[in-house]
Amino acid sequence: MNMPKNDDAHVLSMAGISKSFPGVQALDGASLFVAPGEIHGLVGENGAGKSTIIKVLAGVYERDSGTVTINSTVYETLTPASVHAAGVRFIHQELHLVPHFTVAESVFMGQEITGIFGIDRKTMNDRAAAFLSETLHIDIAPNTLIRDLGIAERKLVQIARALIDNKASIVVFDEPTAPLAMAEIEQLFTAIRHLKERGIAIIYVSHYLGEITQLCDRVTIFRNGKDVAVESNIDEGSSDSIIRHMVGRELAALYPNKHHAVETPLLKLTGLSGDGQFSDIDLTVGKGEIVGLGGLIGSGREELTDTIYGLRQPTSGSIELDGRALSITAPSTAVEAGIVLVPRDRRHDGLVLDLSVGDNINLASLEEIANLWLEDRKSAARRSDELSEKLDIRPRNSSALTRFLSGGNQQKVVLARWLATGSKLFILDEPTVGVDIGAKVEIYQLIEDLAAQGAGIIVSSSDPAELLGLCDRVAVLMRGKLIADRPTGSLDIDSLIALTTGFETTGDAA
Amino acid sequence: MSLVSDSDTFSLRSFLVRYGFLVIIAAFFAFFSLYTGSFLSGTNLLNIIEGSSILLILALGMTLVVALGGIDLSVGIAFDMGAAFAIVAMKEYDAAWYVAILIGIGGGVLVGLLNAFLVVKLSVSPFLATLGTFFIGSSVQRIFTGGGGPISHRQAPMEYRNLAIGDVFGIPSEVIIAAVVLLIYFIFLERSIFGKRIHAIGLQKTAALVAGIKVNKYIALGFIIAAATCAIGGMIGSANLRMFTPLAGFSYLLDAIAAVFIGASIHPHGRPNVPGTLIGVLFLGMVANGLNLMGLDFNTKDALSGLILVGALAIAVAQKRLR
Amino acid sequence: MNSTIAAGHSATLRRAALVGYLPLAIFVVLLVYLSFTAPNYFSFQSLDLILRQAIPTVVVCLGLSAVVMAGGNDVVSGGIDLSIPATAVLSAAIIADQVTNHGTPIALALAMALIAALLVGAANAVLVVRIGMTPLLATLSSSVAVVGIVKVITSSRRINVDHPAVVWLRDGSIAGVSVGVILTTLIFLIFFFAVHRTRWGMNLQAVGGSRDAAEISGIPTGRFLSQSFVVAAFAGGLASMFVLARGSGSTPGTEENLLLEMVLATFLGAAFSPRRVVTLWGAVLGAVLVTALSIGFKSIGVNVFWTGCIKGALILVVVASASLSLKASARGSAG
Amino acid sequence: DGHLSLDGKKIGVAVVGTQHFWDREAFNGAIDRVKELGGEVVPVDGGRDNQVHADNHDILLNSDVDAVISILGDGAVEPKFEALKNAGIPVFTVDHLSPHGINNTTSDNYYMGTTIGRYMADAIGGEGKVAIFNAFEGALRICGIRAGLWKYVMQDYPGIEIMQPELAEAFANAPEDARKKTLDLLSANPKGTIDAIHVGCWDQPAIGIVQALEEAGRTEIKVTALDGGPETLEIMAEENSPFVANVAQQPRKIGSTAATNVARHFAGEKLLPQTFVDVKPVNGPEEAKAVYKELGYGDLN
Ligand SMILES: Nc1ncnc2c1ncn2[C@@H]1O[C@H](COP(=O)(O)OP(=O)(O)OP(=O)(O)O)[C@@H](O)[C@H]1O
Ligand SMILES: Nc1ncnc2c1ncn2[C@@H]1O[C@H](COP(=O)(O)OP(=O)(O)OP(=O)(O)O)[C@@H](O)[C@H]1O
Ligand SMILES: [Mg+2]
Ligand SMILES: [Mg+2]
Repeated sequence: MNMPKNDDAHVLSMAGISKSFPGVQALDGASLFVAPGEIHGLVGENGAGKSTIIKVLAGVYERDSGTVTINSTVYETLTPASVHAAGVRFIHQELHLVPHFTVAESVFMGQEITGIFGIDRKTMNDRAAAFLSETLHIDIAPNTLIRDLGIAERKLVQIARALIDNKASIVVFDEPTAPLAMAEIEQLFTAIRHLKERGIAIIYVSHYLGEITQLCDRVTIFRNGKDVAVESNIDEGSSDSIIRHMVGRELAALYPNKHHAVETPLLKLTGLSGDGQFSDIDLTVGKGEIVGLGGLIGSGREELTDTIYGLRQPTSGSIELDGRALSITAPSTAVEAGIVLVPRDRRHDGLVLDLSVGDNINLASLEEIANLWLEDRKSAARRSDELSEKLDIRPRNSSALTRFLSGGNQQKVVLARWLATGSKLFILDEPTVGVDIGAKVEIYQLIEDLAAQGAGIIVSSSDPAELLGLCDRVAVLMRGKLIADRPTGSLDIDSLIALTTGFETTGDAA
Repeated sequence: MSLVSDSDTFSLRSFLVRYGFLVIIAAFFAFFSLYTGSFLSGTNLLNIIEGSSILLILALGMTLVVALGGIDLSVGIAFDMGAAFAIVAMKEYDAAWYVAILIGIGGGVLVGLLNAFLVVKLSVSPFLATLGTFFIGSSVQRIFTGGGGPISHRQAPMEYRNLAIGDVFGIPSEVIIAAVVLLIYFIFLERSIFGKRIHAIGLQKTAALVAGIKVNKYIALGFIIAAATCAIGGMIGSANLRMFTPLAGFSYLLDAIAAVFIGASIHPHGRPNVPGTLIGVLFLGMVANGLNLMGLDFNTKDALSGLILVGALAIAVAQKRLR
Repeated sequence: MNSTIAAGHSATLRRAALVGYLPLAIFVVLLVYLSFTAPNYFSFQSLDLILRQAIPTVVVCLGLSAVVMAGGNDVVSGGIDLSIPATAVLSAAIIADQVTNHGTPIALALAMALIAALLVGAANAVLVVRIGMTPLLATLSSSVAVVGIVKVITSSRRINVDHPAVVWLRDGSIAGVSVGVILTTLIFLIFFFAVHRTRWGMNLQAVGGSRDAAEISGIPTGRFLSQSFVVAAFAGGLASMFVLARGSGSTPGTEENLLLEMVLATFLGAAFSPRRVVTLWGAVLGAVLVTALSIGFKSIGVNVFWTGCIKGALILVVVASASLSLKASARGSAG
Repeated sequence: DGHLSLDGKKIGVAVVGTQHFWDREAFNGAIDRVKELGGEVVPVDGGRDNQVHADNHDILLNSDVDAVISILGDGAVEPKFEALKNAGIPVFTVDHLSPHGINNTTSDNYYMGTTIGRYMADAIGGEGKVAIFNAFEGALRICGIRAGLWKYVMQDYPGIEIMQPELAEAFANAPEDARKKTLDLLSANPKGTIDAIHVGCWDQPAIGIVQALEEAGRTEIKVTALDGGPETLEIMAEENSPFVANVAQQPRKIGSTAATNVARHFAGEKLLPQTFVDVKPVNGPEEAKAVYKELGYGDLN
């Protein structure tokens, strides 16, 4: 579609790529051209084909047709090894690291340094530490075990591994910021800009348009397996036109109307503390109220929501729901009490990927589709079909394996599971990570509808815009303490970021 | 077990891909029938089915544990405990046969409880937990029998002996018991909502937990039910010979694992499943019987049966991959 | 980014570390107890005896460790090779049969035995990597087949071997240390260097630690997995010499006990290692400690019927404390 | 024997395994007798693994025992015996003749093999087809003697045909394993084509064989075996039992005799290379009852 004039101007040309899976045309003559030293954004709705074209490039999927040229060399077939040799590196969304390896061992994985006595750990340690501090501007002891690192640090180790041999000419980032908090994202961006300065081309896949406009030089937009537009001269104002190309229509307002009149309190946390990760949290959520939970990674946010849901045990304090004190020892007790969780890592914690969409939707309400403990397949299908209709889950096929759904649709499956259980309190942990803008609107509307029906909602998120746009109140955690609990009306993006990063310290914690 | 339906046009390859393992079974069946005169006789076929009953019962218990994502190396111990408790109850305490059966099941439950405690409470991996149980269980039997001698009870009540040697309308009671256990397991694991939860746990434990499933309860119950099932197998064995033979159950372990994995190999998604386990058990029983009838030297026979096991499994798995 | 770990975590971590020392502590306490009660337990001969008796287990453990490192720690879905002891017995049977019944020179017999072992390894590699069988199933069934083949070779009989080389391996000593112990130490060092000090070894561990991570680092995971099975079978082949020397010939059925000891020692070793993963030295330590305890219990006349019980309980305590400590430290650290 | 004593002596007792009645009885017999004579016992058990059994002798060597009683075992123990001998520790064997031992206490295996051969031949009238479970003939010397002499006797009966191939029983779960194999054997050989089944070296498999015969309604087939443990004597004593002949050993007495021999040795007596302990041929149910009582197993009404 967007045929370039001169292929030599590109480090990477993928032209007219098609790829189909049984029943799905994932790519339909899509093209992607990347110039040296540019940061090239790749955006599109869930299922638009972004991951597929990346996997074609990575040699994971074999393309049905199309040409691929890397550094002026035409590649008839791509294998992971040949792509690696060509200088293409991938920073996958998943943190593919060996938990019991050290940082240095991980950075040099596959390209270890050897001396006469075999593996030269000292040199590896020194060089890993130097690389991390000089190129990525972070100090991590090189003999720390990966499993003792935080997620952001692991991400940087992942990047260091891709770049340590200094042979990378193209680096592909697939939604790298999803697990990161604000300050960490800034740090990552700095690192990426340093790479650009060294002449490395970057492909950056993300659903966060704010990041795209902030970081990228050019953006290719995918829709339905085709590249529908390439935008250059990206600035703050490019969002609108990107969104228009992505969804192929004008989008309604991102966030639904909010501000709910709260009459009765639903959830009440008093002095809740958990094994060193957070302490003395007092928080209430009213019926029909949406409460945001902000804070950096490691602020105790994740541990707090996990504790309310029974995945962890509190060391002191109490949890009351509807005026009744609860002792929640496991998710099952939480669910019985009417508390449900949409976890952040949906592929690992949210869904059984090798069960069908229908099974995943019905998994928490099997009694409803049972006839004397036996599964009533008709009513199971009816129930899951209804819900996937309601949430517009695609493909509309309840017997499809959940593994083959795109991220946004997988998230809707998790939501669908809890929607019809009549739960009182919904804890949504990063509900729109990896979800495209169209689906985001739908998910926000669903959340709004739930609140309107009287459910209490906690939205734990690292996206300040989401917290402000969606919630009635925002509670902010820092180093395990609740440092603020304010109505969103009294906050704007800057002040919220200042709060979460600790630049504003206030005394108004409850 | 939902087989994805392909095109309607017949092709040999797709036929083999889908039914490859059944083709192997048919081929062996035909071979044994032609090669040995007595294989195809009614009594011999009944022999195979009857001879496979105990293994089937143990393999079903194993199927449950494997479906939950674990493995149980102590099925033999539960088998032994079932036999020991029932025989001792009758011989030493004059328990009625039905009380003895309950006590035997209780013996199995003890083994399951220990496994459940180790796996759920102490977070030991099922492989190592049940290996530990195996060591302890073997040792306990030797202590109790002063070294491992059998406890014979020739005067066992006829009702108890009928667990093994009775029949209903000519169908051996072993076969009937195994069929009932099979049916219960099929409904439980493949048709009930418990089975749904069990498979979810086996596939992705944390996701099942977050979905509000009482994962620990199911895992614990899985080990207990599996062990109780194995104890039934042990009682049939002891009814047959009217004695408890210590450490007898161990000899079923490898076959039980093999049967479960053969069954998983022929499942579209590679899951352990009840019909697959049945096919695996019958395959193993048929091969053992056929080789015995062929009149081979016993060393050759053992080598052949090992090679057949490897070959058949390889084909079963390869066929699934071609799908 | 630097330190988001709140102060309270360290208490949990410290507790985790303490629980983590429990496995080793239990063994140390038992050994100290034994050295006070068992006659001559704390002596050079005794140490030599322990090492000598541990040899076959140690060598097969080296092989199993390599497979677990390449395939991952999960016994059911990850790497395991249950056919190593059977392979060792196969190789021992070949050597015994060739030397005693056919007068083959021992070097040639050993070569034949090693080739046979490598063939078993290659078969396992094909079954697992090409065909896609789970290692547990593949090696379980191949070990059944290998044991069957041993029966054909030996007609299920014991074959005595009194070749001087075998006797030397059994009884010889250099500077007071048994030849077998010295050779095994050498084999261990070679394995250790290959697995822990070479690029090949690091990549092997990477494959087992995270198949995906290895793949995207350009490591050919299938090849490493295959190689691990061949290496394991080779270890089995090497172990055959010691099996043969120890038994002064090949005895049918030796594989069963060796299998249990191998699995026990290797996974016990993981409980000793600070990273809680299978390592070569951990496996060797496991094998030696288990043998030391067995010998200790036997020499103080512990009721023989109880030893299985004690062994079982010990494994469970050790493994449970290791996994509880790992769980606690996972909870204690950030992320 | 009142003058014999093992006071202050530490005696190692090694047994290859204890699952089998015979092994266990011999082991316990030796231990009890050593204690009775005032000695201290270091018992070790090979868990039915010949290799572990052999290795256990190293441990005994290392624990300063004064003498070793070693029960069963294969060629792997010979170098261990030699090492013990070289260290000045006398070795007394049970059912295992060794050049390095002082004395071997055993049943007369030659007599057992010929006796059971004659009894079986008589039971089927001197002609017919006979199947034999014979897994251990090549593996254990005593089994070689027993099965070899049984076959030697068979040569006198041209009308008796030994069916080929020979069957192999398993050691573990022997009765159940033999039951299945017998059922398969009966499938392959219809009524009238098989007259007896013999177990070459012991009698645990016979329990399963008898069961299979009863299940298949083929009790016209005669069963014979060796050892005469209480379970099998009990089966033989039953009415119309197909299990017709056996030769009972006295394993407990064998074990205690070995221990007594140790004391004799320390008392300066000269021992013959082998001490034979009586066996009790058992022919038919009445003799089974009598021997059961005589060996102190109880009363079979
Ligand atoms: N292996 C596969 N088998 C079947 N269908 C697949 C497979 N991989 C992708 N698809 C389908 O191909 C289409 C394109 O998916 P792709 O993952 O490329 O989208 P995406 O743009 O990355 O979406 P997201 O934003 O959710 O990550 C989707 O409909 C998806 O369900
Ligand atoms: N090995 C695979 N086999 C089949 N389908 C796959 C496979 N891997 C991924 N898919 C499908 O491809 C699509 C994209 O997968 P991928 O793992 O790239 O997720 P993603 O695009 O990063 O998702 P998210 O939007 O949640 O970030 C999904 O529909 C997924 O189900
Ligand atoms: Mg994607
Ligand atoms: Mg993605």
